[in-house]
Amino acid sequence: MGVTPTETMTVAAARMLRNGTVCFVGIGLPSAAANLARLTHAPDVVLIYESGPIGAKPSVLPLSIGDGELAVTADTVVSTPEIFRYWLQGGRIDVGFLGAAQIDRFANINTTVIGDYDRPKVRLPGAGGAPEIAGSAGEVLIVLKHDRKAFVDTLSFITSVGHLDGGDARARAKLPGKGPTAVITDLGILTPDPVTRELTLTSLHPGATVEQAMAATGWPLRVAPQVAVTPAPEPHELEALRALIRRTEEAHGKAA
Amino acid sequence: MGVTPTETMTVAAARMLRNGTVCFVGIGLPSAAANLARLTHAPDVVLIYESGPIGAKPSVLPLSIGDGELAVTADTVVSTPEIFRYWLQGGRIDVGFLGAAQIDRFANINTTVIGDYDRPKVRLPGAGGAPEIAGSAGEVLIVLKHDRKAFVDTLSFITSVGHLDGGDARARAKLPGKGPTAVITDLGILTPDPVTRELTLTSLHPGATVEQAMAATGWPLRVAPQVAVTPAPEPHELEALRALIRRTEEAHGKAA
Amino acid sequence: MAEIMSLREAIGTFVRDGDHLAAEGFTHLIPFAAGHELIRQGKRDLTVYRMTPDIIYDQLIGMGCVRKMVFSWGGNPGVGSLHRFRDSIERDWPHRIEIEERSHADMANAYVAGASGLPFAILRGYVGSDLPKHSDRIRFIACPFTGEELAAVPAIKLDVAIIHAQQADRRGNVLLWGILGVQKEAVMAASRAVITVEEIVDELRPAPNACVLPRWVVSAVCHEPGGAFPSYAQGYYERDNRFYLAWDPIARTRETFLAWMQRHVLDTASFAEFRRVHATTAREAA
Amino acid sequence: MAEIMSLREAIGTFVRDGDHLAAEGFTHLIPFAAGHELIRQGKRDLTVYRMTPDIIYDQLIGMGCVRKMVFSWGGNPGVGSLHRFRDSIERDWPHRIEIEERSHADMANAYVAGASGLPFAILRGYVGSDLPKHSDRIRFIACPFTGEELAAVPAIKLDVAIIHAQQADRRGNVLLWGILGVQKEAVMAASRAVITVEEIVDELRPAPNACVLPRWVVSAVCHEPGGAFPSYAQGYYERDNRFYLAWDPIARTRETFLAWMQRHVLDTASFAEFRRVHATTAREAA
Repeated sequence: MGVTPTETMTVAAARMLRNGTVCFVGIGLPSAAANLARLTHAPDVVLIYESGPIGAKPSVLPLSIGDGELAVTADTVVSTPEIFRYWLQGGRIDVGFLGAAQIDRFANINTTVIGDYDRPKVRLPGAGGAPEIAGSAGEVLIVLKHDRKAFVDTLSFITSVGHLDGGDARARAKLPGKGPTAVITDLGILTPDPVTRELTLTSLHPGATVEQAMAATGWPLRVAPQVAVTPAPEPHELEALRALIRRTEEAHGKAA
Repeated sequence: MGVTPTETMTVAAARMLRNGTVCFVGIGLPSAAANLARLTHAPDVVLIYESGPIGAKPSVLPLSIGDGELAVTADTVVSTPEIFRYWLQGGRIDVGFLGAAQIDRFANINTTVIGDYDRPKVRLPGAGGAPEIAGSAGEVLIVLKHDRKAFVDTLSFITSVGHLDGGDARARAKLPGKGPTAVITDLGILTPDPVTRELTLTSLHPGATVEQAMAATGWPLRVAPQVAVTPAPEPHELEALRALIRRTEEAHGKAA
Repeated sequence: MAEIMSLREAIGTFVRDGDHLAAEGFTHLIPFAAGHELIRQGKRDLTVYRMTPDIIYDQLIGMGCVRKMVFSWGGNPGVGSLHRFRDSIERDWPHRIEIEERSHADMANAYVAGASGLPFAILRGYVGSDLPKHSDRIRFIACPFTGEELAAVPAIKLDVAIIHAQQADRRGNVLLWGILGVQKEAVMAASRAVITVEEIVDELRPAPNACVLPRWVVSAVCHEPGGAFPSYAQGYYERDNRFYLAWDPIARTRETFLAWMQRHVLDTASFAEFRRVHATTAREAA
Repeated sequence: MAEIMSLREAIGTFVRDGDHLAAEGFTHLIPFAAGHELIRQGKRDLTVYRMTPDIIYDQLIGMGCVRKMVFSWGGNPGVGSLHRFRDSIERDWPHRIEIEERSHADMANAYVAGASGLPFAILRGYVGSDLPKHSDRIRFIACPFTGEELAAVPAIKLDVAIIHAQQADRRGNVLLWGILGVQKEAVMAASRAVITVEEIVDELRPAPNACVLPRWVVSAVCHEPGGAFPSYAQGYYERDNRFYLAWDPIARTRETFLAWMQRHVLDTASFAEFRRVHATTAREAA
């Protein structure tokens, strides 16, 4: 069975988490990647969900941010205000792991509306925990599929802050965290330029091309002089991921 | 066995609590009175201690504000910040039941210093929960022994607010609660005048005289035109109080 | 002081048209039974609060109960959009609800401020976000000690909070555990509280430091076993993920939505009856 | 990340002269063993925080460890004054400590603000009290929405928090229950946390929503059974009220105090040894 781009993306994202990292996990792709990390190279990664579980160790992926599986496998469950106050704002989170509907070249995130705010073309779910995760987590990883609908030149709405308009804008805004340090897609990995903070293609997944990545990006994508090739998923990583997805589908039904 | 003034005071204070009242209880005399109320006419009085117990039902009086007996008999135990935030400041307390080292004619309380703040003659324990109990509880009851050291013309220090300088001063200061509605001593009961808010002797315990009360008060004590006589402790009240004290002494040793 | 009564009576007594209302729940313990009863009783002009409005809020919006919604994330968790919410915002059906949009951290802090009797909350948030541009209720103030600028948001103060919990005792004391979300804060921020429970027991046996809501902060306790369906109640039943998936096509069109609501909610007298009808229609659909 | 080590090593490693330190406890779980170790190691110039400083703080003050104390109620609970505290304030012995005096509500909120990474807290408090006249750290600010004046106080930010808990597991995760006071907030407001525990177990079995401090917010876990003596540890032992009563005459004079400290703390190498010596001297005194 061939490796799908989504699998490569998930494995690449999982690898970004070091063992022992305290990670504030968004639902969906981030949750899949964070749990894969926990089940492979980072058994002591600490997963915190905004619904309250601290140190969740789900054996199947949650379909929602507050699944019972998160509560019963956690070290403890605190209230949602405590999560945002003592743990996130309190500076205890190493990595915020987010998805996004859209991002721009400075990794600012839109999850609010497409089109005019008061009369939107598409009404998205909204901010959730992301604005403060993006501000206060030590650093932020973003995982989303690479296409022109998602990678846009100008966001209709900035829900959650990335690097603002680049350079030292974050530091000037006195944001506590470092902001996005990588965007992992199904084509490759983008990292902010150390000076301009513009997202730069620094790694391509096996089989993907620079042209594909540029075509899937709604602005002229910067490409690093030396683009690495993401090491292909190892058999044990794939096995762990597929077993996780299989368990999840058995528990929730196909659409999870 | 004769009734002691302290017993009469405790019984009189206990009677002030209606069944079902939610009472924020200070340690010492207030705690004795509040628990006597619970063990006699007010079985559903709710006792809250600043250490965290909500609905404590101790069978012996606590020696400290955080005795284990309070925790194991409570409906639940919350953190101390929650007590002050959600329960007291949140407006859930009907009656704050306080002791005092000193009070003045407007029932302002001193528990901080006697003499100069920076070079005190006597350093008292300090504010504890009282300033905000005095401000935010629906009303305040104060229980303390009646003597000239305690009932002083001018306080060295106002720790916790009573009726300030009287009249509508509390309302003008926008304090949420009604403030002290009674001061129960071992001689009688003082209540604030409805207009001036100056403490007025409105009830004398059996055997006590107006002259005694005036002599024990450090300002010219106002006396109501008709001073009631506090109904003497009923046998069942005395029995409950003495049993409570006996159980407490057995548990803690004499000095409790 | 809590009275144990039917859900119909509780909603009739304690929820009024125009109320500021939160039916809170963070995936866990979502008060679906109470939400249906609001719809059955035709409550109107509600200002509804919720961090994570989901299907039950979609139903309230689609049935015209809502004037305004204050929220931070509106979706069908793990599935997609709230179609009735979008239809209201995007195409004014059945009317355009007003929205006040916040972040989770903001709402969580605003509930805490409401529970704490404070008029506002402070948080380090919103920097770089466009959300403050669309609200005059997100302001910035300076720390009086350090000068640091912080976001200030008004407290959430509710007329009525509605939650679902696992247990109450016969006097109306309530116990919940597992994922607690902001339910305690919502109850403490409200003048009235209606709580549906899985079970009424002779005696609660809370663990030390458990989340107990004493009966004197509760207005009504209603015995509604399964009342959080299709969400879950830890220790009682699991989330029915199929329901969330099945809701998507139902809510997509006005016609399928209205037909479903008529058959399942308006034509049923109780949540128990809804569950029976739903069991039948779900079998037919399968 | 928590390491399990001896109390001597933990205090040596994680407490520095001049630190801002809280050894918190609200009657329950007061970290006496750790307090003695601070004295044995001769820590100096500490700014100590505690809502309810009691005997162990009296000992720290009398032994000259304290530069400044931030507190809201200082006494020997159920007994009377802290004589060493009063001797310092009233008669400059062994030196005059600086004090910053607050109310419980203030300190509780200030700990919460510290735990929450905020520079200050707001509360409705202090109106009519003289306390704000003696502090430039109690200020008043206006609500940006209602104009209401509220007290603002700086957050408590600690270099090190010291608490006692019932249990830790072998990886250093900590569990406590019963009266929690502000212990969790103190740990979360601190850069470092030293936690003594009654017991180290293979596996914690916390109730849902129990107070657990994960090992990655803890610096050191020290196995000190009885380490809260003479206070209590729910589920392990009761408060020794006789000790609190007996302390009063000991602390009344400088001579009896110094002799007691020499014999019981400076001349003992550990809390276990202190307990043995104390058992003997208490028997002699009786």
